[in-house]
Amino acid sequence: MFPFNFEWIWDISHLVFMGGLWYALGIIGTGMGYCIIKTISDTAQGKGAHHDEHH
Amino acid sequence: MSDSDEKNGQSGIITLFFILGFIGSLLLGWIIFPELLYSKKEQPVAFNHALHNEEVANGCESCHFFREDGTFSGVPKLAQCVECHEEPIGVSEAELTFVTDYVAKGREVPWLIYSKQPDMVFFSHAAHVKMGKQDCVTCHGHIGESTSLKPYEENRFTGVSRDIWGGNIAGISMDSWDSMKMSDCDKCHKELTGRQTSVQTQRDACFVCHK
Amino acid sequence: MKIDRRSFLAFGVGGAVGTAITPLPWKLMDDSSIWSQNWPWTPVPLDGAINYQPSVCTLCKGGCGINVRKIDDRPVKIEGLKANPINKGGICLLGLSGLQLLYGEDNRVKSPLKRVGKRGSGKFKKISWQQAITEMVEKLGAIRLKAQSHTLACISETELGTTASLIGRFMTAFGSKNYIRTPSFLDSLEAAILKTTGTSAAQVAFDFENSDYILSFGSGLLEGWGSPVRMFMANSALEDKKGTLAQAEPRLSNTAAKADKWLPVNPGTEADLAFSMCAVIIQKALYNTNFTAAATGLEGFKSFVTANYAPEKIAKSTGIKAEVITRIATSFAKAKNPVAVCGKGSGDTPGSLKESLAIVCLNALVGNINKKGGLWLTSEPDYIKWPEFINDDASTAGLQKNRIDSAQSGKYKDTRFLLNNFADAVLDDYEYPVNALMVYRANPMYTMPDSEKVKKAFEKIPFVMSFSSYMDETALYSDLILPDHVFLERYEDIPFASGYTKPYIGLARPVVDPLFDTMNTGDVIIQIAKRISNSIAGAFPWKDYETCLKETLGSMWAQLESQGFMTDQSYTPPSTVNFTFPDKIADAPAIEGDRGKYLLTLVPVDSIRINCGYIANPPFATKTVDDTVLFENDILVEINPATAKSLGLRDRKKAVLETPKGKASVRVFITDGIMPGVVGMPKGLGHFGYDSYIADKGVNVNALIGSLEDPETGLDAAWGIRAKLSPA
Amino acid sequence: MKDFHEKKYGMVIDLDKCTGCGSCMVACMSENNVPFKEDETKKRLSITWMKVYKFTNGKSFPETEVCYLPRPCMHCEGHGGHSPCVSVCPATATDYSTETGIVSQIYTRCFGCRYCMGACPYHARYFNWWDPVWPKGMEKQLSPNVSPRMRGIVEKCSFCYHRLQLAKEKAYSEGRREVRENEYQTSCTQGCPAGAITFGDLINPKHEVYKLKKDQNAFRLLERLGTNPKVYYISSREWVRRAGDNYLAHEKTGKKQNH
Amino acid sequence: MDSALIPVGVKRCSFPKFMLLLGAAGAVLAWGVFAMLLIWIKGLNQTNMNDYYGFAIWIWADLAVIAIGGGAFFSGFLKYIVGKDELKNIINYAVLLGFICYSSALLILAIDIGQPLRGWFIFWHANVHSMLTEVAFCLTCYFIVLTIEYLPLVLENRKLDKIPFFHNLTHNMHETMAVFAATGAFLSFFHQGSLGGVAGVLFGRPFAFREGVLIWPWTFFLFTWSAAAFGPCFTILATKILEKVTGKTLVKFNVIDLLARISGWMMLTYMIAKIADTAYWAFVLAPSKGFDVGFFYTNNEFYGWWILILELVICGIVPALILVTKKGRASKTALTTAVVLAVIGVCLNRWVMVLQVMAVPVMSFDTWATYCPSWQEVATTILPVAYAVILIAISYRYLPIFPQEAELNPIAPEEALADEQESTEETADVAGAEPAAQT
Repeated sequence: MFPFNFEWIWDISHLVFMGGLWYALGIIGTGMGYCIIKTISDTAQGKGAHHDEHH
Repeated sequence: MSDSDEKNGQSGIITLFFILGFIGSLLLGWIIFPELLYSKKEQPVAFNHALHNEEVANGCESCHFFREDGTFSGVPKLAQCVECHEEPIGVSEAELTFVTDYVAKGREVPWLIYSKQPDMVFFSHAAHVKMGKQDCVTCHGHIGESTSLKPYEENRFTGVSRDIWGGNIAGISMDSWDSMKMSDCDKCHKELTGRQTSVQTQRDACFVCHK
Repeated sequence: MKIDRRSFLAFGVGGAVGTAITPLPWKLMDDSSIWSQNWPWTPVPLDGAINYQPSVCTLCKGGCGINVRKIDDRPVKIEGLKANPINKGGICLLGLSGLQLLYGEDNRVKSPLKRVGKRGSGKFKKISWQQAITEMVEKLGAIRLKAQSHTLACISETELGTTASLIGRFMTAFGSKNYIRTPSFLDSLEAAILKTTGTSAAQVAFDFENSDYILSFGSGLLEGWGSPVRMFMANSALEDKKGTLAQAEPRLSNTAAKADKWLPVNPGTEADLAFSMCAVIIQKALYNTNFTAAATGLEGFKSFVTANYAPEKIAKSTGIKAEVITRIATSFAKAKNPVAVCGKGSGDTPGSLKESLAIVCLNALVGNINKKGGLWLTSEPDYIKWPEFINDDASTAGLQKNRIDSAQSGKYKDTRFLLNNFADAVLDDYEYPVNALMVYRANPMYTMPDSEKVKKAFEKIPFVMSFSSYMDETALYSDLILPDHVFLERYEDIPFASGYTKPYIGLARPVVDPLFDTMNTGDVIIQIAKRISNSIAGAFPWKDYETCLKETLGSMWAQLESQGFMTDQSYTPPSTVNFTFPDKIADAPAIEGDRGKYLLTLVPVDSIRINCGYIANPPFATKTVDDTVLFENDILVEINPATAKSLGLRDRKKAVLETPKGKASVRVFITDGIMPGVVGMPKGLGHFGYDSYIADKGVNVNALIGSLEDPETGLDAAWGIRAKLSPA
Repeated sequence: MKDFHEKKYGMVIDLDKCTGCGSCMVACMSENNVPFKEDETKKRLSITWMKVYKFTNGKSFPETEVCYLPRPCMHCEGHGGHSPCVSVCPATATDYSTETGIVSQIYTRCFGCRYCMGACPYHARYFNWWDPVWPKGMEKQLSPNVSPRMRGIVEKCSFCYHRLQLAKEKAYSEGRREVRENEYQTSCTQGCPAGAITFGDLINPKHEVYKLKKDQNAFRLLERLGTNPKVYYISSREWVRRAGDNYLAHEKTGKKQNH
Repeated sequence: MDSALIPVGVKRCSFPKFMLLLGAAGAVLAWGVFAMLLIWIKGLNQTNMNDYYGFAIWIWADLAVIAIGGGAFFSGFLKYIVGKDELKNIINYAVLLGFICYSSALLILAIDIGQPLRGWFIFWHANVHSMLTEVAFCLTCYFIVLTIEYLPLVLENRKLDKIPFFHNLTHNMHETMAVFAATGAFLSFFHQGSLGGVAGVLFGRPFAFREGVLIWPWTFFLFTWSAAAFGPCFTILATKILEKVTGKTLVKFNVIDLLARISGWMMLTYMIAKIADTAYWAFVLAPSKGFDVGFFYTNNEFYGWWILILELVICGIVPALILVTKKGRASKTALTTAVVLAVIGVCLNRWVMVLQVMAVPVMSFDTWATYCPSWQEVATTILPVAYAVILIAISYRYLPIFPQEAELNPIAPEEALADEQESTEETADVAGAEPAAQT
């Protein structure tokens, strides 16, 4: 699954397949990373801490 | 204490604990774990490779020879040792142990083999030494020049000699003999043979080294 | 400052983050997979130097050369020996499984055993060889003291070779004539040859390698008949030269399947079919005039067969159309080197004299006796030349008595062994009781027909000794077991290869040190002989078996030791034969059982994949057995779809098989490869000795069949029995 | 077109000679440390790398004829080494070698998903449903040249590849690169008492199999599927050759598809 | 006693009653876990699979749950990409079902392999040409996506939502959800397809083999399509079941109607494609390998023409036609019948593409293979059902799965009050314990 793996070949199949995979994982990772970082910063700014029960 | 002080103090403690956990786990993983993972055993008889190497005519092959059918004999059997050691040579303690415990009783010495590969591996010494003209040192290191045998370490889970994974727990090897995993074999095979007989991996085919 | 659960949480998170960047989780994950690749309970074979040692296989009468591959001192594989003239490197599956018979600890008798429980209970106690031999000496000595030497009997698979000869010599020196060899088709052929040529003790062989037309009357040429590997090779040679194989047999055996023509003949009418072919050959004057001119009695034979066996006449009873009989007989006679052969299945039942005579006559008519590609009369090897010895009074007295099995005297004076009479003789106290029995290389409790009767006979014999290496059925019923080495652990001369034309001696050699506390039976005999009485001891001047063997083989030893066999490939038999055609032939006894009550005929089915001899089928061989033969622990019997329909039986379903001898639970396998009205039952299953890999699989066909005395030879003429089959 | 194999080991089995004796099966089992159980009658749970099939011409008594057909792994080439099984293995545990044409199975790599078994139309692949257990004493028979398999993985005929490994060792130690025809023979070939099996390099004109595969009665199993197997059969009987593949009622035996 | 955790404005059954349900499902779950442990410890000999049936009920269950779990990706796709906003009222439940289906599928795979400890080889030593590799990768990735989609739902629990970090996280994740949903749809397209490819690429198996484009056989596309078409039916069916159990209407009819209509049209188009595929296979592909299509449906104990008719007509065209008609959707009975048939239909398709593939002999002298699962296989296959019941029960009780529930099932003021009071008391308790958190 990584270029340093025994089975890895620099060929079209690997590039397409693993490319697609890492692309998707990249989006998911970036998305989650963004959410978490933003949340940390939001929380640090005190957002949501004293929010109204009936928002 | 104000709210914010308390809060800061509280977060300080949390940070401290985080760091404690972090460092603790690093110590555990990098230092304690490798110690626990491997068992250590001394060889049954103290053996001096350097000394023997001086005495024999044909270098390593004097004792670690090729059989007629091309297979490799590996660690010598007692019968080979007895050719010279029928009677004790010299007065060393190891020599006495060897002769009385093994030669006299006709018991094979249960040598612990550092370079023993797991059963699924087929390694052809003929291919590497006779055809490939590789030196023993390339894979076995300078054991032939050693004056004593290091303790044999074995992975408690897998039963495989530590020398296969290599001494470095992270799997990093500096010299060609530091470790002998599939990736190590493959590295050399790729560089030296360049063969791409495996349809799936475009390397040497699986059955070259596996059985 | 307060340490609360959030601190611990932080500690945990820190630990987790830290751990992730140490080798710990990753190495453990990797190691757990490597652990699964090297599970400690999956054996790892020890490596070592590969070396080969040639020897001879003695698991059947084939006499094949084997080459045992060893890793250091450990045999790991048996292969065929290329140099051996009989099997030329080929090997059968039994030979290939041979190591299982060496290593299978739960099957081996690992030390001398003395029975402590009831017979058959399997309760034995371990004793030393010293004790075992003393026990035997005492028992046998007591018999001699009571002047009952003749009440000792011995059953063995062979009378040839040094070990068997030592036992035979011991019997004579002891004072008993009761050395009984287990039967084979050669016994009956021998009688037929004696009757037609006057030659006694001739070994009959068939020159299949050079034949271009093989006409077989139920012989399982590819089912283990003769020397099996040789037969496979002969069949391939026949295939190569586009020769013909015709097989007369009620079911489509492997032999019939490979035959160019399968003649599904009604069981028990094979001899009629053969005589009918004789009639055709005579009628069409296709016989070899050179041969018949030199022979006598053709006219009488001619009128006998034409009167009784015209194809039209026997077509109905045999189930073979007259024109088919005529066609096969014609092509047989017209072939260059035709040979007819008998000996049903794997050839371990003698069959009727009528049948043997019929095929001898067929061969005679085409003039191929002692000719290339024909039937050969060879002689037994005679290298065993031991000094005469003097019997004492006890022995002499014992040797005055007739044999317990009625052979070699009276009505059956020309028959050498009649094991089929043994059980009756024991049970009916024929002339005298049997007080002691030795069993060597035989398993009569399993291989003899009518198992129930044999068991009763065994129960009546006060002292039974077995030399078996395995805990077989006979060993289970013995009082004393003196285990022999298995074939890979001992020397043994093998002076025969069943049905083989050339003189041949093979030498089985120890390829491995005995694994257990066993002893070569030759040595046991020598040791006992030396202790029972001086006169017996005098007959055994050798220190031990090996000395005896070396002395016996003399100048041949060196070659046998280096090569594993000796042979004379240039041998040809004498070309002239004084042949007399018979002018009347006694009818063979009819198949046992009431035709009204038992609507079907049960025939045993021999298969190369199931050894039915004295050694049980090892696990590898059993693994190859189809699920149409054995399923779980049920045996399957073959029946034709028509039979199944008439009896309302369904494929693979359970049924009850009943014969005059017994009843068994079976499953049925419906196949077009068997005649209607016939039930085929696999032979070689249903052991109750041995371990769980061998025992309790199916039913022993011998428990359901009986033996029938041939009116002229006294040999067992039976092949099958009447039976009925009903849904369970 | 030049073949992309260096060697292309294959087998020709003469069904006219095969007597169905089963020696090849045992020769294989005893050579390759194949395990066995007390009950081996459930054939679909019974590991037989080499299996002798028995089938009839479907006619009723007495026109019935029987054929025995030994079936090792066919070592399919498929297209360019993508045999039915090799291409589906998710963990690269089975592979195709252009050096030998052999389809390898690495037991320690296999994790037992059994996809390859589903892919193989010949049922040449077997799963270790149980831990291999040898009856007391019998593990001494195990050969060190073949690794015993553990529970939970797939195994199959390897064309006795270990014999080539040993033959190569011998050749190398004698300074040869080439292994002679008789130096590398499978256990079943060697054991067959009828001499029905011939083994060798299918693309080497000097090898026996090269000639035999061109026999007019030679055929392969399921050629129409495009599996491109390396085991050839010879039978002089038309119905046997027809049984080697699937045909529509009107089709003539031997009709090949374009693949 | 757990009312502080129950969402505001909705009514839930009493806690003991809830525990009774959990207990019953838990017992079944325990049975499944026992069987699972047996299989892990003793090996796959605990099953009735054999060398002819290497793929059996588990692989079918895997394919089936993923097909019916397809409702998650397709409704996500419809809501976030196509913009069918009404579906927000059912998407939570679809995600929950998807999460359950996919986690079950992964668990079954972990049970199904002979060497679970080496299961990770499928990633590490991946053979990119194998459909199973594609399945494993996409399945795992999409499971991560589903977890991400399910997470905010969990965090919306009344209690958890009070923690600022979680509250913010939920908010932020909702905002980025379209990205995740899109990625999920992309991944789903491939893994649904590759599951179809699993059988379709088997060129040694003429019953399964289909030609196609590039490395993908037609079954690849048919599987994706059928999962998109039939998956929502399962979402509807599961909703109907939950409504039946709770005795409440949880989703407005227009939402169901929309989903059913889309599903119906997907099914109809799918059926056309499937029939075309079947016809091409039956008349061209299989005969080219020497097989008369009748061979696949005759001469054996189980697989007859009925299975083809059942799959294509009764459980394919019939539900599709019901769902595309307004009348059909409007009738409660017809709608329910249609979704039930559809779910059976897609499961049957997966059955055929796994079990019948294994059953059909290929060598002319081979025989049909039959197989009946062992109790261990059945137990481990039922395990996910028990697990689903538990997870749905817990999620429904404590999470705001159905946004329209409160509106559709208004609770009487006093009840609401009582509920409110109870929860306030609980809150006070908590506050008492942790004053710092309240200030």
